[in-house]
Amino acid sequence: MKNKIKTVEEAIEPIKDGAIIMVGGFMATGTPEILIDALVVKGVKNLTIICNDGGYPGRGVAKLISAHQVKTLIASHVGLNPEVGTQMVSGEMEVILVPQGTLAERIRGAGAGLGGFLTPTGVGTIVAEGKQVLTIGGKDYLLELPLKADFALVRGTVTDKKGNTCYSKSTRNFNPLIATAAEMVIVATEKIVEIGEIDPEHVVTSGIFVDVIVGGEKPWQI
Amino acid sequence: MKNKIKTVEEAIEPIKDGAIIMVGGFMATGTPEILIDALVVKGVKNLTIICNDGGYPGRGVAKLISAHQVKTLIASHVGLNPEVGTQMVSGEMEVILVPQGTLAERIRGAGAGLGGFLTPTGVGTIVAEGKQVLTIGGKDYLLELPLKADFALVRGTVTDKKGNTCYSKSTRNFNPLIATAAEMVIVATEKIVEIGEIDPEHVVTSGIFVDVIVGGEKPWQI
Amino acid sequence: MADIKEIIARRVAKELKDGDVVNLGIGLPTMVANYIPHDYDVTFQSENGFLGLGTAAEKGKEDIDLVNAGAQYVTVKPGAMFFDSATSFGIIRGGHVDATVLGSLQVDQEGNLANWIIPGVMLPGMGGAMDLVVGAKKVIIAMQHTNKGQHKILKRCTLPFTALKVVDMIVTEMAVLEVTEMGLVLTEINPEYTVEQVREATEAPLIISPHLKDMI
Amino acid sequence: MADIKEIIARRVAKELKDGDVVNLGIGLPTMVANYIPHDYDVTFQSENGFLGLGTAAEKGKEDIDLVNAGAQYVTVKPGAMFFDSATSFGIIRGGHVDATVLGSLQVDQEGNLANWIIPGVMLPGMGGAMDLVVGAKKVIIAMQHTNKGQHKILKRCTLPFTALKVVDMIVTEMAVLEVTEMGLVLTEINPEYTVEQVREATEAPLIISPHLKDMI
Repeated sequence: MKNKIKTVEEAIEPIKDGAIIMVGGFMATGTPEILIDALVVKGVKNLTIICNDGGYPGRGVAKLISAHQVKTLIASHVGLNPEVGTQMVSGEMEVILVPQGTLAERIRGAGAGLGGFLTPTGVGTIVAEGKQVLTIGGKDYLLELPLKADFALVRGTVTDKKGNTCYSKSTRNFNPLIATAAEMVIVATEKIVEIGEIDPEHVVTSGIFVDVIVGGEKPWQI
Repeated sequence: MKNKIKTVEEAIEPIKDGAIIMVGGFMATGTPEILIDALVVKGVKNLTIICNDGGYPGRGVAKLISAHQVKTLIASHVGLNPEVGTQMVSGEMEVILVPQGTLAERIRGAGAGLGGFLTPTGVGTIVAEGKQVLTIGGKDYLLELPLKADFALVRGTVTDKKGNTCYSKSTRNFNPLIATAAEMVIVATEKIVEIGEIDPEHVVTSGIFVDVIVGGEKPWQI
Repeated sequence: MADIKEIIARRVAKELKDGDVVNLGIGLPTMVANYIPHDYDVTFQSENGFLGLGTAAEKGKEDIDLVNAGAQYVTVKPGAMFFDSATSFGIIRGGHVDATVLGSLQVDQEGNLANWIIPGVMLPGMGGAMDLVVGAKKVIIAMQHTNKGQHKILKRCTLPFTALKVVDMIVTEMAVLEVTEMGLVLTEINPEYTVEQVREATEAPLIISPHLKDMI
Repeated sequence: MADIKEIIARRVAKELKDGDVVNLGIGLPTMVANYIPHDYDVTFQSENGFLGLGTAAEKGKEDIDLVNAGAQYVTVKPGAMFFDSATSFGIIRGGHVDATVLGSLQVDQEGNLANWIIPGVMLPGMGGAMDLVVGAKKVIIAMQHTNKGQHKILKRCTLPFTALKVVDMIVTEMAVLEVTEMGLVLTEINPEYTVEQVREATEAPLIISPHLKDMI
């Protein structure tokens, strides 16, 4: 069996300038900080980051934004990171805002091989601009398209050597979704265990989605 | 707190002639047999049954079909129940065949408030007849619509008094999906436990979806 | 006069029923949880991924992996469930949330809502708000009646919409307004104000309910 | 001559690579699992809801809750995972299955597949087949070359389609055919047959690969 366990540096080696990267986490809870830190050190530029939000200063994807590595941010909320506003106004970074449920479903849809889906969310708002509206049973829906990435940076809590992963509490959020929707999936996890140690009923992300496992992800310190 | 636990007879009391009923199970593995048996005894007629398959003689929804209670069957596979073919040919029962992945996704879509989704499955086949084809990125997709029901008959393995439910192994199949897509959800379960006994990380169907809990569901005997 | 926020939160709490599934927005709406009768079983949904949201975590006993949608450390009640964001918004969009309580910048007489952007000034993003208001069975706006005297309850929202025709009820420190086909109906009034004062604080025309009562 | 089914299953097994995720159809395709090198890590998906399908359950040790998509009692390997049917077909439709192996009634030179219905005769339903063949990265048809002499590999399928242009490879007891833009290419032949015999057993025209080799 192929060994999926790598060092942080080996794991992010394929990530180059201009990469499209999905990052797990909700206000940085569930973001794989060791992978973000390594990307800051590596200094890759012009990244497209797809994440629920813009993090907040010093945590999560905010670190990449502060280091001016992000060209485009696709997120549902950026209000807790003032740097996002600054770079938007200066024109340095493009921000594409997507309703949170639509963002989650677009990522799931990409992973599940769908060509799109119809959602009532955003009808009659700025979000609908440029999108096809379909009327089903007298109700209007927006056609939203799937969203894929080159890389997914996932934060796991327990991961076996196949990559089967469980998440602790509210760290789950977008992690299981992005793991299905990227060409290469890197899981930074707190604990690596042997195959068979995780109950098959409790696995949340199957190892078939996971290309690379990195140990040493730590709980954030309050 | 409202007591959701009822007897089988109380549970199925609201199910009347003509009801649209989703039933969990895959070739009857994961079908709540005690609820099916009670419906046979009650003798309700002209049912629309939505289930992965037609079961096989003596098990699952096949019992309702054999008792001539089903007007319409929506399923992905009926090959293991010869009675389905007989009733189709005689015109007694209408059978609507849906690809298994599309059936699952239509039920999930109904539960998740989507107006529909685009799938590559069925393009260029009989399944596409009468359906809208949308081309996204040069690829054709069928627009498939959500599927709802009046009742969902779910088979649980462990259920707490709120209705939070876990499933054993391959009994899971359509059960968590139908629990989100029906007006009234009845869970027949093997074991009822106190609230808090199921780890919140391991709940598969939230109690918010469950209206009625029935104990006494038993493993099938080989 | 009692604290404005408390008045609003107390009144909103009365809209929730035993057995309800409820999503409370950040800020004032979060306070609603404090005023629900203790014998009620209300399940709170946190859109970042769980049902069964409990109280805030005690200082020093925070679980780093457990935050609410406002990134505050919280607890869960027995019978909770964790899930991913697609499942979370399936619950929301699918109509499985009985009520959602949110603040707002503007609401209008058609029940249109504008609460996510002030062009050129504030662009935090819509987060989960657009999904919550189209998905929840009942949408309750909990907010101060005016922004320092400036109207927030309008004939027509001037800020970009969050969603159209979604608001069911507006609860402020002055009054309770219900959104109907006919327009906004004043159903309850804080006895510290007159109907005329409420009218002046509201740009949209008000229909006075024949059953107008005190907001308690 | 070795058992026909064994010849086919052995040859199909050689198409699978270490690390692959594979879905095997009911019947002959299930036998493929028996011929995979023991040092290979191949994960089998069972579309009724799990990854990590193992061998058939021993008589008397069946777990009533654990069946494969053919309703046979089976086991799972260490590192397995259970899930619901929407997740299962998300994996399938989403291109996360490297190869699917199915039987068929008919295949044609364009890679069109007809394997789910004979109008007026057999209408079992498509089950998961339509999703599997549009979703899997590689679609391998494992079947006898003819139906008692009647052509199954055709210029154009006459039965209703399962899906269009999805088949990558056809493995029979006589030959291995690859579906290309140019048509069907005969790449391997069972040394017990001649090219002429394969041509006769095939309605569609065959391109003979310049690298034609024995099917071992």
